[in-house]
Amino acid sequence: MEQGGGGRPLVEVRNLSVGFSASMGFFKKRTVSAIDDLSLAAWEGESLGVVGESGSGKTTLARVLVKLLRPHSGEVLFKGEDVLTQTRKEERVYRRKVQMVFQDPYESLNPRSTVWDAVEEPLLIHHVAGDRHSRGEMVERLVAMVGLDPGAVKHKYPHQLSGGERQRVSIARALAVSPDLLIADEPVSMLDVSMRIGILDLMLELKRKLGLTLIFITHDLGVARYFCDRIAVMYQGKLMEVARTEELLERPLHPYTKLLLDSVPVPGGAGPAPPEAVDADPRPAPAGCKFSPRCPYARDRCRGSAPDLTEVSRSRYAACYYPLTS
Amino acid sequence: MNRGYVLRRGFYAFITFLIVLVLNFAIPRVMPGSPVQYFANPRILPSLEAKLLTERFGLDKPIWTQFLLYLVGVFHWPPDLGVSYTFYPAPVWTVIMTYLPWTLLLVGTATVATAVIGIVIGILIGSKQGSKTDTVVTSASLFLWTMPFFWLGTILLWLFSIYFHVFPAGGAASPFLSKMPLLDQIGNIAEHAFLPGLTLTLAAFAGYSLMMRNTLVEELTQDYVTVAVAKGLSHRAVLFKHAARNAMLPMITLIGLNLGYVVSGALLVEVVFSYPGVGYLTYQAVLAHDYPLLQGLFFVLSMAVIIANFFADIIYSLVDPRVK
Amino acid sequence: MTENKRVTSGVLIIGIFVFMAVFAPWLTPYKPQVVSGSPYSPPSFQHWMGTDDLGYDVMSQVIYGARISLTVGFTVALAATSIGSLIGLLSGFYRGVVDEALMRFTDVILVLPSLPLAIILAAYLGPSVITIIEVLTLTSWPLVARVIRSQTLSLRERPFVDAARVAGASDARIMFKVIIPNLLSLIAANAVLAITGAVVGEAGLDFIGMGNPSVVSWGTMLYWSQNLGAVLRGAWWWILAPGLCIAFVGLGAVLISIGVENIFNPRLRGR
Amino acid sequence: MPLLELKNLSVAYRLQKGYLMAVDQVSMEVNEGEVLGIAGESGCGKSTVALSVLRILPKSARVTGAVAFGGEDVLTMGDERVRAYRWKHVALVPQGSMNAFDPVISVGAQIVEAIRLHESAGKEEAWRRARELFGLVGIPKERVTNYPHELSGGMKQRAAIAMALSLSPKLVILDEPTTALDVVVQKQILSLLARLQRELGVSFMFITHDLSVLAEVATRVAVMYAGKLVEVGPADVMFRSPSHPYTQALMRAIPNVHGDISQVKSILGTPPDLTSLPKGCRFSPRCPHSFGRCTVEEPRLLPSTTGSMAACHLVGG
Repeated sequence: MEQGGGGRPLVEVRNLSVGFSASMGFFKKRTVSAIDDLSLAAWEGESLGVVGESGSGKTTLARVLVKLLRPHSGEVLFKGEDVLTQTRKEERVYRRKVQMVFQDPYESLNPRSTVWDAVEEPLLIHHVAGDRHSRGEMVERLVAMVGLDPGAVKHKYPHQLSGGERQRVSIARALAVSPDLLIADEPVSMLDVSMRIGILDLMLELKRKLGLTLIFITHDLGVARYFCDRIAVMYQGKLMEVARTEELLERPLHPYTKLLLDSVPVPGGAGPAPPEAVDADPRPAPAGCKFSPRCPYARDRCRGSAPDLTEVSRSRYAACYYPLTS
Repeated sequence: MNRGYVLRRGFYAFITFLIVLVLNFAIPRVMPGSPVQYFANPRILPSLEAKLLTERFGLDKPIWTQFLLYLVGVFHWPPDLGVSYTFYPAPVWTVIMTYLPWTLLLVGTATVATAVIGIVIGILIGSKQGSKTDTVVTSASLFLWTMPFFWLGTILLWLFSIYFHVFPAGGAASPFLSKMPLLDQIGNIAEHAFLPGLTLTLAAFAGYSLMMRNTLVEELTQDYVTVAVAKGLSHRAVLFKHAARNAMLPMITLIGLNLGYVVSGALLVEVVFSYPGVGYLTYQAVLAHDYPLLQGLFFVLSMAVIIANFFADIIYSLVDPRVK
Repeated sequence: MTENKRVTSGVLIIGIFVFMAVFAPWLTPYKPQVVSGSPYSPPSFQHWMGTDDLGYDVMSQVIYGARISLTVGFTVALAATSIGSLIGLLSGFYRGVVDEALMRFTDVILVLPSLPLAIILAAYLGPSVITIIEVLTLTSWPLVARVIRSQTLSLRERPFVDAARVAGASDARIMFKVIIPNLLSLIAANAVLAITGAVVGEAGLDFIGMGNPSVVSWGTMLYWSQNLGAVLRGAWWWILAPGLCIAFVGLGAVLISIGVENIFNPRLRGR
Repeated sequence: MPLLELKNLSVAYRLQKGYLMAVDQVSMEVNEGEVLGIAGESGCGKSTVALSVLRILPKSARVTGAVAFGGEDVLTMGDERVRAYRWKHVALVPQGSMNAFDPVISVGAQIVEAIRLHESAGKEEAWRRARELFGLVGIPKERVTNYPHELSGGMKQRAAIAMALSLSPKLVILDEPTTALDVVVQKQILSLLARLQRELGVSFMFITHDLSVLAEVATRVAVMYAGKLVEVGPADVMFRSPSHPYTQALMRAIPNVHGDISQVKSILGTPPDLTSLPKGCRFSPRCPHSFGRCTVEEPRLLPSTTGSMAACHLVGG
């Protein structure tokens, strides 16, 4: 699908659906859909932001892309080739090409592995830099590349490092096997404010240097703005809007994007608060737009059927019958 | 109470029951030697009884037929678990049932006493974590916990019955029990059960108190405890109304799971005190190589534990609103 | 007590008993099963721990008895921990049907009263040390399996396991290079704790006559003292010595395992 | 007279060897009807300040200085008095209010518990008030009998606020009340707090690591760094023209959705280890303006030219 990118799509999902089965008492199971018929592409060399609240399915999407989770239906294409029907051998290659940085730096490094072990592990698994000596050099180079002093940290364990340092180690580890695609799942949300921009800057710099494509999962529109060329907004497993970052932030088309933007605290006091005291009802009308129960502009049509993602104006996509055009 | 949860637990209990059923059937048949050899009473005419047994259990028939006959026997009322040779010709079931009440009395009181004492001591040391009391009581509990309980029983027996003559040295009641007034009857039974019960309690309370202590220490760091203190509740109220109440929940499951151990402990303690429960019976069965009786004992005791565990699960679902 | 002090005192206690078992012939004043005094003599200079009904020296029996008790204790602990850890690891890692099947089975053995089960098995297999080892192993691995499974379940949900998977690690690598290193202290703690259970269990089986009564062990000493009415004759020394040894070995093991990992940690006992 | 006044408050935690100064000589006040925001990174001592106001610090803490509420010294109150003071005068919405409620008791019963502990209200009266409080914070009244796990994250947060308001206290301490929430729910909670403050005249002490949240609700803002108060002043001053280099750096470290982001810059280095603090100004190793005096002498809190108080050698001479 086009969705306003440029060049070739590096990775693409088509009609992706993912469900989890939730136990509903004895023997009864119910499928809760986490991603519902989603199509999205990341273009080579871009950084694509996926923004949404908890429960929007953004992390599920990331987990499908790194094959931690199998979708129920749909396709995942990497450089035009199907990812879901890979042989073991193809999967090994894929695992080199697609890497991920996780949200919680305190949990995503094995507490029993030193920095050295952590960075070396992917090299060992993928038989990169065969002999010990060249592997050692490579580990040192990677650790230095993410702004850490190899001599000082390589024999340290994660608990001896700060959150920011750990996240740098995770990045070094992800980049060890020179991937094409790096997926970052809220990489700075657990860090102190003063550390965040440092990590984002590092990732942007590495992206430029190494020609990476980035998919950046976040709930923070400000961070997405700082980091992303394009933003896809998700709500309850559906894409609501996809557009270039500045366009999306300046002139949101989808009421949900607008709600997100209005919710960002601004100095000097509150703009009109979003409808108070309505915690989102997790179960909207089964057929209608998922956002309709909370949407101030919803009409009967919205509750009756769900709109598809369509091109509203040039390279701007929204899934809404009544986009905010004016 | 959550119906789904109870049903699921009931289902698990049923599966456990089935496995016990199969185990009980399989053990004599997979062991070296023929089952007839085990089940026939060597004191009775072996050839005659062997013939009867072979007929009753179909021991010369295919394994499935044997299993079917076995099931028919078990689901019969009273269950047909074979004939004991120690008490020939009494059926195993009848023999066990005359001894079982004493064990239930012992295990029941010991379980309640262990839980109560364990939880109280757990709260005492858990709320004073790191203090001298904590260190001393914890160490003492650990030492009691690692003692062989039957040995502890022997020591208590020697001390209180032989040396000081405070308690009777054996049995479950005086021979003249039926001639006593009711109150004296109860007193007499309690007097006989006291030392074995004390032994079981001393040997087992530490498991609970140490678990309770650590659960409580963890609960005391939770946010809701901070809020309870901030609300102005006294130390006691915070401890008993909130922290201890939460810490007690895992105890229920633990008490259920531990029943198997308590029953095992009771068996040996009964031997020490010549207490006429199933433990004493087991001991006699072992000495006499009474295999049918041993099988029956294993079966009945397993059933009792499975049922008790199921009740522990139900109680848990009643007291914890979060049970799914 | 701090963790280190606990481990040190535990190791010291166990060490003394191991020393006793290994050097028994040099440490004992008499042969354990040779008449060396008059029957039922109380502790004296000749017999520090008195003599039994036949006039055998109790202290010599206690020292020799350590051999059987510790052999059974260590063997059972090793076997039960290995089986339990492996089953717990597989069950927790693969979840689903594998887990359900393994755990149902584990729960059955866990819930069943272990002694009656051990007794019927031992009754069929005949009294011997090997039987006791087999029977105790069979009844003690499930507890280890539960604890290890519960910890594996929570470990495999931790992001670093996902991170290893994304890095391309295979199931085997994740289990043995990522998860096991994080379980080592727990496995060690359980192995040591299993010694306590096994030593007490061995004594219990001996006591009820499931062992070989002609072999000298702490359990058979208690068996004979019970059967020959040591209590009624006031021969407290004959009863006291073997029991205290069992209790101290158990205490030593518990101290080590608490020091290594908090085995009373409520989080490990969840269902 | 300010409602709450902290004077040279210091809190030290006993460690295996020596002490850790979590809060070091902090003085600040909360006036009636205002929202004081306290911002800082993890480990800066902001939560410790909150706990010491209610005197619910762990036993290993050693407190010096003074905490005065309505002129009365909180630190020297007797046991009875301090229990009566808690919640009646100062209530708390704890960090991670997801766990603020006892999981096995219904939310309403926990509110009733607070009411009946301090006031001679009957059972029915207390329940009626609990339902009213639910209405006040925007939760359907019938959910008062729910257990905590039956409420969503946003609802639990509202219920925690309802419980804090149950005795109409003068001051409510909010410790990271929106951190675990999604932006939309966060916004709802923030506007709820603004409304409550307006309608009830209650004062808030709002503790957060996210300065941008304070922009919306705080009337005054205090910034802490490594146990020290580095700057405090009216919110508009703090957000428009912060004086302390740390406050400035914090402001620049947050990318916003509108306006200029070319100024967004990271702060170098990491906060110091409280057991081995740098000499002089604690921020000096990370400060772009640091000069000789900064590494020798600890700056005092002095009035700045913009109208705040700042602890920096570049401010106020």
